Amino acid sequence: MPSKDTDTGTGKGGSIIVETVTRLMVPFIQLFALYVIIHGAGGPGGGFQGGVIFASSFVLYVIAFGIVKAGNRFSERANIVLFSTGVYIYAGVGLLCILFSYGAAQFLNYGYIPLTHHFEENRALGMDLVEIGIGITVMAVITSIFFNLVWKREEVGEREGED
Amino acid sequence: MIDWLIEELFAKYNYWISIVLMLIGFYAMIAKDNLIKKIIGLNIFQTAIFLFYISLGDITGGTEPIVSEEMIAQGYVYVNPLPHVLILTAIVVGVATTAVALALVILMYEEYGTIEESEIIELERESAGRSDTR
Amino acid sequence: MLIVEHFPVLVVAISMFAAFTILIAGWLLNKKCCFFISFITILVQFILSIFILHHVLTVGTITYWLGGWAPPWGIEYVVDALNAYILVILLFLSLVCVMYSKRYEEHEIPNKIVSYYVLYQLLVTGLCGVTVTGDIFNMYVFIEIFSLAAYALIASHGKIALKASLTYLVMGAIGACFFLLGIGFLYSVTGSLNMYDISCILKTGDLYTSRVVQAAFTFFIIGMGIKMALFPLHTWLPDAHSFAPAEISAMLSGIIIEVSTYALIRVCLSVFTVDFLEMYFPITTLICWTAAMAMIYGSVLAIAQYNLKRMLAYSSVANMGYIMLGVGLCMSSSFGLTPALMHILNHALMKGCMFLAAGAFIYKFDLWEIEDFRGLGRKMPYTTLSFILAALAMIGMPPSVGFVTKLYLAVACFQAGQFVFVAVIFFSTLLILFYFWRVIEYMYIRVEEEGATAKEVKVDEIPWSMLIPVLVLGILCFVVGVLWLVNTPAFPLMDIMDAVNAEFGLGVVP
Amino acid sequence: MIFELDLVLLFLVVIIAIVAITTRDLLSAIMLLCAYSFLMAVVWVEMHSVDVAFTEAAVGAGATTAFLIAALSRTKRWEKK
Repeated sequence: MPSKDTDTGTGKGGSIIVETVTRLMVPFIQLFALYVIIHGAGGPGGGFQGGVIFASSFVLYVIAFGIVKAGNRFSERANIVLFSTGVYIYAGVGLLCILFSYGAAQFLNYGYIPLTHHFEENRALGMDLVEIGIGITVMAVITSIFFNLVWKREEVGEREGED
Repeated sequence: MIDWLIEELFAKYNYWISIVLMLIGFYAMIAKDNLIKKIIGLNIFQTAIFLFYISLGDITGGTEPIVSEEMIAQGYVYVNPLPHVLILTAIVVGVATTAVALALVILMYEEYGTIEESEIIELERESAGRSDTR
Repeated sequence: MLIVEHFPVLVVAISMFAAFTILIAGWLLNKKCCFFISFITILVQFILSIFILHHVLTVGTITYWLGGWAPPWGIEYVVDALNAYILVILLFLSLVCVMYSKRYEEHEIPNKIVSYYVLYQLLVTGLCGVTVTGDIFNMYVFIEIFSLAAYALIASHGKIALKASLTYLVMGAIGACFFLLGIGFLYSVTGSLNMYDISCILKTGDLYTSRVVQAAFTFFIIGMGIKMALFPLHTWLPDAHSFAPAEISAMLSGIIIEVSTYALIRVCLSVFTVDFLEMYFPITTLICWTAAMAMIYGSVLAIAQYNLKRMLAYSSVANMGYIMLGVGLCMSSSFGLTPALMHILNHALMKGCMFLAAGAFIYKFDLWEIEDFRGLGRKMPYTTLSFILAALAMIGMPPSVGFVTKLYLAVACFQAGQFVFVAVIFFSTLLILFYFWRVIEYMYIRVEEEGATAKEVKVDEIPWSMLIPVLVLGILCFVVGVLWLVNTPAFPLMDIMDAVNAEFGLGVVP
Repeated sequence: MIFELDLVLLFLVVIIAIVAITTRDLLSAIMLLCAYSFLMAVVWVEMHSVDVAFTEAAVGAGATTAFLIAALSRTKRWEKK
């Protein structure tokens, strides 16, 4: 699938310092992204920012190792499944609220999902679920856009994401 | 006169700067020939509007809108968080627009071999002229 | 809570679900199923929208608090007669266009089908969202969603369409930013984003004379004017309409600019209310004159075009003039908004039919120029027949939809005492007759010049899945015209209009 | 907020914006846009909107710059005059 004659010129692989630092940094960036996603409800941050930070770790990987090597690790199909999953979580939680309350509650009224016994706690958990969904979608969409922009392939479908 | 200056120009300086940035972005979008420059202008234009919104929510002597009950009881004044939420959404929209625009620019470069708008119009006119004569 | 009251949000949510289901199904299972998922979803949405319309007319306005948060803090969906009417129109045209798109896109872009339907579904999501929402910022977000989908869809055939799409993108982004600025100005004086709440605060706070509110109003007009191709701001429209795929042209001309018009009407009448417009009466006069200029300008430039789709695009500029004339006259005649809303439906039918027919000519014989249409009337009898029906409707033959619009508009002009606009309508009708007659002439009359080939033409029609939408729209151009005039209980079109006018306090001659 | 800091930052932002749209090297224009976004993020922290600053730093300075450079790698670096 990866084309050898990319004109990005980054396929050569950089210096050993850059590669090693990238190897070290990527897990920490991803950990930070997860922190941002989970703490979105109570502080600055949230699904969108966390997703972007997560995606930026892939961008860093591409910069350090070149598009060809990164592209081999990047699965288009898995990405598509991921960003659909995110939307399913987000919209699905909303629809579950209607279902669980037999049509009494509104769309996205998280309090009615019987996760715990407290209405407010349900609401907080529902919000976290939605943040996770958004985070997954944004991560996949930004990665996908970046790969499609940087990588010349036979057919590039332009695709944009809104969460 | 001095009072007016202080009142209208100096005290509301972030609104003025937001307008200046808006005009810079607008100029780049309208007048620049290069398509990437147009997109940079678009980003500046959007950011200027965000600056306007954030200035609306800000108050002198306020704190971040992350406060606990005790802090409010102690008399902390926090800035209006609603514009922040709106701007988060607007930033999402902005980056999506940029991505679509860049995809279009890349495809146009592959089609015409240039990213200058005037050259593209020229090439288009030539091909249209050829189709008329057939 | 009644189950019908969930429908406004379901219309949007189902559509978004479907968009991503198409993506998964298309990449992992089979490309063929994309069309069916899209078609079934839009069909379900259409049925839901009819239920909504029925509920609104019989019971009353639906208000829906998203997430259970009460307005003005939460997002509120409000569906009244105006929304429901627009929603039904837009889903009907989307249904027709998606049906048409199956064969057309398989022919034109066989390897991008999945992306195409995902974007199409996102477009429908955005359009539905704009229509049902009662929150002004939410409206902005949905406007951007459908615009983004539209930019990508216009560019889907590549080549020259890319330039058109980028021009539209730059103009559209400026328009959306102006809309956002308008929201910011309103927010700075009212502190609210809910439309009903804003209008209450503006009224009780006596803020109509505030300069900030006036500036906000101007920004809304300019911003939405760009999106809806109001006359001096229409420059993106001809390219975008003529290079887009056929059904996207039909959607653009029939629905997308109409939904932007809806957004403008909603902001003008729901947020700023009639009182504001009465206070600044020159605004409506200005709108009327701009509309009149658009009618003349669009028609004159349409005459100058050789390319059929480009001609139809300029004709769209003229038709936006008709709609805006209806909006401008809404306060000074007993019809209120009726002519404008009437023409939104009528224009969707006529332009939808014509763009789909133009796409059929391209699909079958790759014909773009009007001069190449010689003898097409015999080769493709049904497609050309429906094209002619729509063209006659556009010219204004009774009892077609175009005739009804022109009748109501002319009477409204008489009531308002603006006789000059009657003359403008008459003159633009002559121009429309001129440029459609040219097409009809080439299709049916100027066959002989081809010589011997004319005798042995065989009927060579487009596939059924493309022909049915064209025929349905062509026939509806006349059926709906009759329905407007007789107003049967089964299709209470006039009742909807009365409900809309009653809601905004229009339709009473001052 | 600190008035002087705010004013200095905002003037810096305006200058960077002007330079970013006038320079002919597109790569430096993009890097200036990145700097512009970062300064904007600082301005917003200073205006107490931490959330927006966070997003701007991640999106404006991170994702948008990455996209622009990705696009530049497939097109031309120099603007013609």
